[in-house]
Parts: sequence; C-alpha cells; structure tokens
Amino acid sequence: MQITLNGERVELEEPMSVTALLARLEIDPRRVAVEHNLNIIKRHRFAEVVVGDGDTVEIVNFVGGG
Amino acid sequence: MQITLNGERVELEEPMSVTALLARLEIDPRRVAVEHNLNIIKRHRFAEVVVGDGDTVEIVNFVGGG
Amino acid sequence: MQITLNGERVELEEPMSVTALLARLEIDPRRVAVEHNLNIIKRHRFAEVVVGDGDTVEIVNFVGGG
Amino acid sequence: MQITLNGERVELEEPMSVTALLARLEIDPRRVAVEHNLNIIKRHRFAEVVVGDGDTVEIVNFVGGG
Amino acid sequence: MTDTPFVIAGRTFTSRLIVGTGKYSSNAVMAQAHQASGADMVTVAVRRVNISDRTRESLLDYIDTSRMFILPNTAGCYTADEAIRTARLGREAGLSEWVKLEVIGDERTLFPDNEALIEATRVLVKEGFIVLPYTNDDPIACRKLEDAGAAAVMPLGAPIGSGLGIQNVNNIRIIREFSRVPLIVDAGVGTASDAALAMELGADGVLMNTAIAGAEDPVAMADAMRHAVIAGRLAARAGRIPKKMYASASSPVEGMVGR
Amino acid sequence: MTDTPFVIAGRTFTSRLIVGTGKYSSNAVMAQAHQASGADMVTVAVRRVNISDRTRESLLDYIDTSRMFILPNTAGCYTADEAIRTARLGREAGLSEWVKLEVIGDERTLFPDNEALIEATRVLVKEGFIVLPYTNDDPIACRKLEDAGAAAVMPLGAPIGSGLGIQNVNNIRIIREFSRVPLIVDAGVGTASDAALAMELGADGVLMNTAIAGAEDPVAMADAMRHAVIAGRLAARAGRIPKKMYASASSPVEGMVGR
Amino acid sequence: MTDTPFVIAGRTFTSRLIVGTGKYSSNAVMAQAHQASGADMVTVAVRRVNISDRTRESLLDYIDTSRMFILPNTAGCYTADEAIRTARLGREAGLSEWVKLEVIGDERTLFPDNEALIEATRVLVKEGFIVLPYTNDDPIACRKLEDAGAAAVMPLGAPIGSGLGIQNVNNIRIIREFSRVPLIVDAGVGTASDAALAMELGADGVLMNTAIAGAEDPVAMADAMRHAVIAGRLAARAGRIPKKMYASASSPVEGMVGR
Amino acid sequence: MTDTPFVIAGRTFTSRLIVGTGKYSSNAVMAQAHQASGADMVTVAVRRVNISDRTRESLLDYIDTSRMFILPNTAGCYTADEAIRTARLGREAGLSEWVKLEVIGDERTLFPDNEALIEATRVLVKEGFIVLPYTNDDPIACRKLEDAGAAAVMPLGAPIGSGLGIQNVNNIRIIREFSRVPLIVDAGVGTASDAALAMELGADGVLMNTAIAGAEDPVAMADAMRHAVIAGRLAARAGRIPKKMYASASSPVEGMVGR
Repeated sequence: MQITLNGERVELEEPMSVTALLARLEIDPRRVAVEHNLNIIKRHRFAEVVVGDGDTVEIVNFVGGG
Repeated sequence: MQITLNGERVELEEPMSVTALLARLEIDPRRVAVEHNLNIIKRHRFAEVVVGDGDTVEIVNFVGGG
Repeated sequence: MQITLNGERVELEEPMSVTALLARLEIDPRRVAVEHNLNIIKRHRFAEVVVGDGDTVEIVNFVGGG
Repeated sequence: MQITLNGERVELEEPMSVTALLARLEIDPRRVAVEHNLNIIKRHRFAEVVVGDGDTVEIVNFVGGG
Repeated sequence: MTDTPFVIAGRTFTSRLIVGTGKYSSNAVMAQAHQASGADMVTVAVRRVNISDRTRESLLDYIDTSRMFILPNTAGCYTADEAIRTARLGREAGLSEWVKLEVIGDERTLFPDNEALIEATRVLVKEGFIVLPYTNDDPIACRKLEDAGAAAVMPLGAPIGSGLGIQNVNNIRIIREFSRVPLIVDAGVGTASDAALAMELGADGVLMNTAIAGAEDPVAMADAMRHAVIAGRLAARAGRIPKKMYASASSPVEGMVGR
Repeated sequence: MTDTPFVIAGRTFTSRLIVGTGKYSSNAVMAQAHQASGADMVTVAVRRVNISDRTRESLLDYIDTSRMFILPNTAGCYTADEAIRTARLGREAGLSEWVKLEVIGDERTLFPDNEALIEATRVLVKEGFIVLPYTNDDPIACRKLEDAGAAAVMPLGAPIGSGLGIQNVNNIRIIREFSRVPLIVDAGVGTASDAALAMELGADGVLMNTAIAGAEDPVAMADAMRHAVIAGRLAARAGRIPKKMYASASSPVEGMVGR
Repeated sequence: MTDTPFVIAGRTFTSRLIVGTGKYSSNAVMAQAHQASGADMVTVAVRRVNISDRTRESLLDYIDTSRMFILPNTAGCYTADEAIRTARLGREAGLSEWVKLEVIGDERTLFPDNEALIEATRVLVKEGFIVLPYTNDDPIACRKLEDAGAAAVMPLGAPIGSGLGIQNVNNIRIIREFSRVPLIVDAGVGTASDAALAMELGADGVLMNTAIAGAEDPVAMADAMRHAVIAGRLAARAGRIPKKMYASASSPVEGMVGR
Repeated sequence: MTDTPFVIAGRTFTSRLIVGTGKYSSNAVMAQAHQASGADMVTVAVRRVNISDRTRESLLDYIDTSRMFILPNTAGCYTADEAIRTARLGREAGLSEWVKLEVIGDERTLFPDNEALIEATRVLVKEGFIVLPYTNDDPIACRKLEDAGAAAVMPLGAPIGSGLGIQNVNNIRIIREFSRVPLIVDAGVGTASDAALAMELGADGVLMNTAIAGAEDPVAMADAMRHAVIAGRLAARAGRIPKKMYASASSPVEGMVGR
C-alpha cells in the first residue's frame, strides 16, 4: 500500500496506527503534530487512528523561525 | 403632501415632476443630480418622473473638495 | 578700606589674609578657588597673601552645570 | 637659458617678453593670467616685462570647475 | 529627453499635478491658483444642494471646464455603499465615468478602509466607472485595487491635510515597482520639495488640495507646486548621481599653481 | 507676489541657481546644460595652461559670456596663501573682482578650513575682492566670514559631490536667520528635491556642479534644478501649511447624501 | 517609577523583547543569544518533519522551555486557509493556544495581506486561539484586527529582515493611541536605536529575529537589544524634554568671573 | 565579546555616559539621577561664590566624589581668555588638571567659536591641562583640536539643551574615522534612542545634562540613558545587519504543509 507522507509517496506493507508510523520513522511523538486526511489527530488518539492505503499524512514540528 | 428633500421635511401642494420641483427651488437642472426614492434619475427623465407624497428626494451638486 | 569682591564693592576695616577673609565670609577654604588681582592663589598660600585697599578678589566654587 | 614654466624646466635661446613667450607657446594672451617670479603681470605690461634666465613663470587659464 | 505622456485610462493629461477645490478663502482665489498650478484635472466633492440658500453661487462658475477635467470624489463616505451611491450621483452631476474613490476608515486620520475600498472598486468598475482609489502606502492593497480594475493607485504620502510630506519613501518606491497602472501620490504633501520627492520616487502624478488652498499665498504655492512636479519628474528621469559618504572634487586636482 | 531680486554685492542675477563647469562628458553637453539651467553665473577653476597640448580648446568658447557671469574659484587650495595667490591670478584671467573662495581642510571630505578661510577672506576683501566663501554649516563661522566682509555665505549642504542632500536643515535655517548677506547653499545637492528644500529653508540661492554634470542626462537634470530652485523659492515665500500629526478634511463634512 | 507589567491575553512576560529562532549559524549560538536577550517568549515556525534525515536534532533541545514561552508562527502562508491550518497544527505541536498569525501578501516584501489576515483572525479567535497578528502600520487594519479579537497588534516597522528601522513613526504613534490591546513592533528593526525608538513611540514590546541572528555577533546584539528595549521603555515613561530649534544653557548664566 | 576600556588621557572610566549637574529641581533628585545613570564622571560649572547667601549648600555635598570624577567646564565663556582664566580657577577649586573647554560663539545657539577654542586648547595643553573641548561636528576643527593636544573631541549632536538628537550622522561618522582620540558626543541628545545612535555611529562616549535633568522623571531617564549607551556600544561592536529595500524571510521557505 502507498500513502502520501509530507507530500511524498511512501510505501507501507500494511495499515498501521499513527503511533506505529512515528515509531517506524523514529520520530518522537511528543514533539510533532499529525494531520491525517486533513484532520488533525490529537496526541492521545495516535494509537487508535490507523493510516491506510491512499491516505495523506502530514507530520510537522517546530523549526527555527521569526 | 410632504416629501423628504435632502433630509428635510418639505410641504408640497401636489405631486410634481422633478423638472417642476427644481424650477420651484430655482435650481439649474444642468448642474445637479437627483435621486428619487434611492433611484438615480437620468436628466432626460426629469420631466416625466413625478415626486409624490412621502417620497424621498436627494438633489446634489459639486462643491469644493480635495 | 575697600576691595572689589566678586564684582561688588566691599568695606573692610583693615588688610587681612585670604584665610581671614574667607573665615569672615564663612566660606570653607577647601572648596573654593581664589584670584587676587588676577593672580590665582594656591590654597597653601591663603594664610600669607594679604588683601589690601583697592584689591580685586574673586572667590569661585563649583555649581551645577552641563 | 632656462626658465621654470608652470613647474617644468624649459629652454629658451634668449630673454624675451611675456608677449613673445605667449606667442611662442601659441597662447592667446587675452585668456590667461601670468605670474613672473611670484609677481602677477597686468596684461598691458606683457610687452615690457622680460623673462630671463632662471626666472619662474606661471601661465594659468580657466578650466572646468565647481 | 522628451517625457512619456501622462495617461490615465486612455485619457492624456498635460500636467502631472492634480489639484483640489476645497478650503479656498474665495472662489476667485481658487481660480487664480488653478491657473497658476497648470493642472488640467481638479477634484470636487458631491454634496446636497443647499435648498434654503438661493443665492449660493456654483463652484463650476469658477472652473474653466474647457481646460479642466472634473474628478468627483466620494470624500466623507465611511462605507462601500455610501461611496458607491455618491459615485453614482457624481456621475450624473458630472456626466463622466470618473471617480476619485474614498472610503474612509477613521475620522481623525482619514485613512482609507482598504477592505471596503477594494469592494467598492470592484462594484464600480463593473458599472463602467474609471476608478481612482485613494489608499494608503500598502503595496498589497494597491495590487488588489489594480486587480479589481482601478485605473490608477493613489497612495497617501501622509494624512490628508497634515502637510507632513512622504512618511514612507520605501513603500512608495515599492508600489511604483509593483504597479502597472499610474501611481499618484494623493495627500500629505506640505511644500514644494515634498511634491518633487514624490515624483523622484517614481510617482506618475501628485494630487493635493490643502497644501495649496491652505498656504498663506495659494497662488504662489500653486505655482511652486507646478514647478516642483516638473522638477521632480525631470530629475526622476535624468538619472541622479549616487549618494556617497565622502566628497569627490568637482574641479581638477592637477595643474595647481606653484606645485 | 513678485519676488525681491537676487542681488550679491550690488549685482543682480536673474537666476538663483549657480552652476559649475566641471566633470562634463563634453563641452557641448555643458553648454546645453547651462542653457537648460537658466543660470547666469557659472563657476570655473584656475589652472596652469597645458603647455604641451596646443590643440586644447578653451572652456570659454563654450560659455556665453554675454549672458553668463564668470565666478573663478580657488578649488584645491589647502592654505590661505595658496587661495589668495589663486584668487589674484583668477582676477587677472577674468578681469573681475569676484571669487568663490575655497580653502580646503581635508582631501577626503573637502570640508573647508574655516580658520584659514576667514583669514583669506580678510586679506582679499581688503584688496577689493568680492568674496563668496565656501564654508560648512557653522553659524559662527558664517558670522565671522560676514564680519570679515564676505559678500555672501556659502555653507555646504553635504560633502562636495556626495549628493547626500542637506544634512543639517536646522543649521541652514539658523544661518539664514543670522546672516545679513545672501546665503547660498554650496555643495551636497543630489537631486531636485534637495535644491527645493534648500530654498525652502531660506537660502537665497543654490550652487551645484556634480549633481548636474554627473547625472545620466545632465541637460534634463539642469532643467530639473532650474524648476526646483524656482519651486523652492516660491514655496518659501508662499507660507506653507503647518505640519500636523492628524488629518484635516479637504472636503466639507456637511451635506453628505442620506444622512 | 515602577513599570506596569507586560501582559498579553492575561499572561505576564518579564521582558518586552520577543525574539525569533531562525537563521542562526548554530543552535548553540541561538541558545546563547536567547540567554543574552533576556527574552521569555520566542517565535518558531511550523514545518514538515524531514523524514529522510533521522539525525536532525530538535530545535526544542536548544530552548529552555521552563523559561521561554513558545509562540508558533504561520510564516510562509499566503492564504487565510493555509494560515488557519498551520495555526491548528502549531497548537497540537506546542499544546498552547497562542499563534503569531502571518498571512503574507507578496514574497518580495513579505507584507501582510490584511484582508485575509483579518478573516483568519476572526476564525481562529472563535476557535479559542490567542492571536497575535503580524500586520503593517495601517491604523485601520489594526483596529479591525482588534475588533476581530486579536490579543495584540503587531505592525511592522519595515520589511521583515530589511533592517531599515521604523519607516513611519507617525503611524506607530497613531496606532498606539488607537489600540486598547498591546502594540508590538514586529519586523524591520536593524540595530539597538531602532528598538529603543520603537519603545519610545509607545510600543509595548518589540519582536525581532534577523537583527540578532544576522548580526556578526548575535550574542552581543541580543544583549544590545535587551538594553535598548529597556532604555526605550524607560524613556517613553520618563517624559522626554521637548525639542527646540535653539539652545538652552545647562550651566548658570550668572556668576561669571570678571563680569 | 569583551569591550575595550573607556580611557581618556590614561584614566579609565567604567561608564561611557557622562552627565551634568545643572538644572535639577533639587540636589537630592540629582544625586538619585547620578546613581541611576551609572556615570563616573560629572561636569560642573565654575561660578562666583554667592557672598550674601551664607546658607547656600554646596553642590559637592550631593556628589559622591569617591565614585564620581569631577570635570569642571568653562560654560558661559565667550573668549579664549575668559575660558583660560575659568579653567585655571576650576583647577584650583577641583585640584585636577581636567577641563571641559567651552568657548561659546553665540548665545542663542551656544555653538562653539572654534577659532578661539583651538587657541585656548593650545594654551591650556601647554599648561598641563587635560582638555576636553566642546566643539561642533566639523571634522577639520576636530582634527585641529586633536593636533593642539586635546585629550578627546566632543562634537555636539545638536544645540545644547535642544533635544533634537544627532542632526548630522555623516559628520559624526567621519569624525570618528579621522580621530585618534576618544570621540564624545556632547549636547543635543533628547532621548534614549539618540544616545544609542550616537554610540552606534562610533562615539566612545556621550555627555548630556538637559535630557536627564529636564525630563519629567530625571531618575528614570538617567536609567534609560545608562541602558541606551550600553545598548548602542554593544550594537556598534556586534556588526549590525545591512539595510535592504526588500524583505528576507526569517522562517524557512521549504517544508510548508500541503504543498
């Protein structure tokens, strides 16, 4: 299956939770915000929300800015 | 009968055309614009448009401005 | 006898040292500078320099300034 | 003989008047000022003043300036 | 060097100075000032005829309409609707499609309400008006006015009647660079050098009223402004010298006597 | 309002703009720029004739001396003696008593050495010269130059050729107030609005060279400066409006439609 | 004279200087500069995590969040929708309701699109955000932002990163006078005197990034800005002397020796 | 970055702010303002003792001479002789060789008479004085004062007590570049940003009296000036960002959500 992650096509073997996806990407869940198909996912729901084929995911964090 | 002319109550004996009203007011029709019940009256229609009881008329002209 | 002290005529009974003059005026000698007939008098010479009839004396100190 | 003309050494066969010197240099006398051994020479005296060996001559005119 | 003509919405004007008709001590003085200014476009306001006063002479009796183009404004309007209504009345009174569009946002600064101004511009352009909007020195607002069909953008140099001169030269320069329509500095000019500066910054024209009408000698100031606008325009095109921190001699450094 | 004539040492000039003759790309361009400037006084430098170069055409061939008054300068002189010597030579070359007196104190800023300038002024005035000293914007130095007999005071607006415009408007205003002789802003002008401002501050005239000669189009800039000086002078006398922080409407606030 | 506390939306800050986190040569330098600045609020941008780069250290590792309040911005957003979406993501990432709202109208000037900015402010305020909008120096736009529920107004002094300093002091003064919410000058400051001036004009705070991060010595400049903001604030409240054209002696004129 | 110490004639001062003692509402307020300013050098005037008034308290009772260095001035002197005489008396009264040398040229502007100032400097330096001359912003005069042995040059920013701020930044910059002795901007400062600017231009110190003493709250303004001078000095050394006409983003342009 394939998802669009931060604007790029990414291959996944199977659907997985946001928690799992972040783990796979080695991203600390406490410092990012996640948007799933244009819906923002509250942090406490990372475990239950499942990313499936064709889904669009945005993972953002803070970077230097003015 | 009574009309509202430039925001003031004015008494008229009877309905009259815009042309007649301007003449009565001694106003040169070539230098003013007339609004009748919120509709602007083209100059060529001054003779046919009749101002009746309760109508609102605005007569404007150019004054000094920046 | 008479001297000119800071631009004003002042009467003195007799010639006296700068030290005596300052004492008479109740001026602390440590905080003023004295000019006698256009010569500046070093502080250690206040006792020996005598002010006589017709002499001109300037006594200055520090005041607020920018 | 040799003169110093506008700061440069110049050879002359013989003493000559300022008029002659200017003619030799093809300089219009009406548009220049001449200094001979630090003395300014009035135009009407160009003919009589003679430039001799070792003399210093400055010939100036107007140039563009602000 | 011959200048390009000053064209707004296809109409060519001989003068880049546009003047007002308000606040003059008398219509006679106004007429002389207009003459001295060399302007061929004047702004006027649209107001109710004074019914009670029969004798009131008409402003137009003092404007040479053969030479002067009349530009009605919507001064004093605080909403898009008011401005649109006033613009329509002005068109009837003047029989021209042109309007100096003002939608004021605050009475102490008389700064424009750009949101309402853009909205009114869209409406009036659709109705066939030639819209010259008075705005502030906001390049983004100017671009939106242009996109809405404005025939020119008229940013202020400073508050109307303040005489402070151009407060933000950088913005005027930027607006000039961004705009494809004429840029007219409208309001804030106090004296001749302000008008010259406006033109040097790239303005295509300058519009003013108080600076002339409020001067001790309006006719002389009108003449001053006429020269100033010409001067600034010429300078803008002549290519000024760069600014330098130090001096550069204007007379030769060689040929000094006695060296 | 007719202006008072521009008189220096009893001589009346029609233009309040005085221009230089240096740094032009060609004498032909200079002649056109002079024409466009409307000036009737030009400054020139005094330099050694180039002996080696016979062909060198004369500057004067390109100056209409029937219309233009020639003002020799002492540019490049760093001591009172040098300046005095140069002034005397200039008098012989030009057959007039007038001199634009410069005693330079430093070659990077070309700022005047006021001490030496005042001294040279005293000497030359005694010799019958009409001395127009180039000085800085120091009111005290200007007063001393006036006391020494200078026919005018010519403070700089900014370093020669810098084009920075008037750096210290307050000083120019003060000098104008203190001086009983003409005040001519000499040097520092970069563009038309600078010249207009100088006049608005009360200057009786403006002297410039680089701003015109160094412009991409010297003839157009000369024309710009002509208009700018006229504009600034008119504005100075017309009585400008006061500056205010807020706006004041130029159109009536009564008679709005629909209120 | 003790100052009133600096309070935004009920939250009190000890420093009136707000700093950014962008453009530093290294996070270590940033941390030192933050320390030197004395600021207790920093702005950050919201961007996609770089998936490919695992090693990328987190900005937050270099911000003492026990001392520093994090203000996410919507920099780079060109529409209200983009800005709203980014604000929501920032809230999740930061777990606070605060946002520095930017809706950019043009990429060369980075000037705000006030129309879209006001719209986005309305939406976000309804959602419970504490909105600090970056706007231009337009008093009318600032009033509308305030009416839309903005917790502060943040007009620019000059284009972001330009270092030009405050271009229109009159507008900042007017905005201060009109606003009932804190006024923070955001963008345009180049050096310490610019920051001091901003505070003297009545600003309640100053927000800057490039002036510090882009300086040769960011830590020293941060220290400079800390002092400058304190200095400007103190001066604004101390009641400065009026400006006068002439001098007034600071030493007594009586008691001179020998008179 | 540690700063170089502020040294004049071999003596090191901890503060680059020098303050006056005139025009305070009371000596008590002055003492507090001095404390707040952090200054360790104060100027005083030399005047005749008031013979008639016995009670008159001494200024020195309110100056902590253990911390403060006393700098007598020659304010009010209009000739070299007067200034020299006053300097000599000041030395006796204060038992130090230091003098702030003033020779005033005009009582309305209180501008210096540079000719007389240079002369007085030569004489006093020969007598072993440490001369700190108050002059105007004339680079040539400053160089001559330095050549005459002045321990520092103290150009004015604007007329004494005018509060106009630095009128000619270019000259101050040039003087800094030309001088090998400390440059202290003396007079003209009105508020904190003026003082910061003076330091940013390269001044080694700032001397002021009226700006503090004349403020509504002199103690707060003294504190403001202390911070402003530190801020300006730091900024001058930190290497400010260059000025640009356009913006440069302080947040990354990549990584925007949804693009």
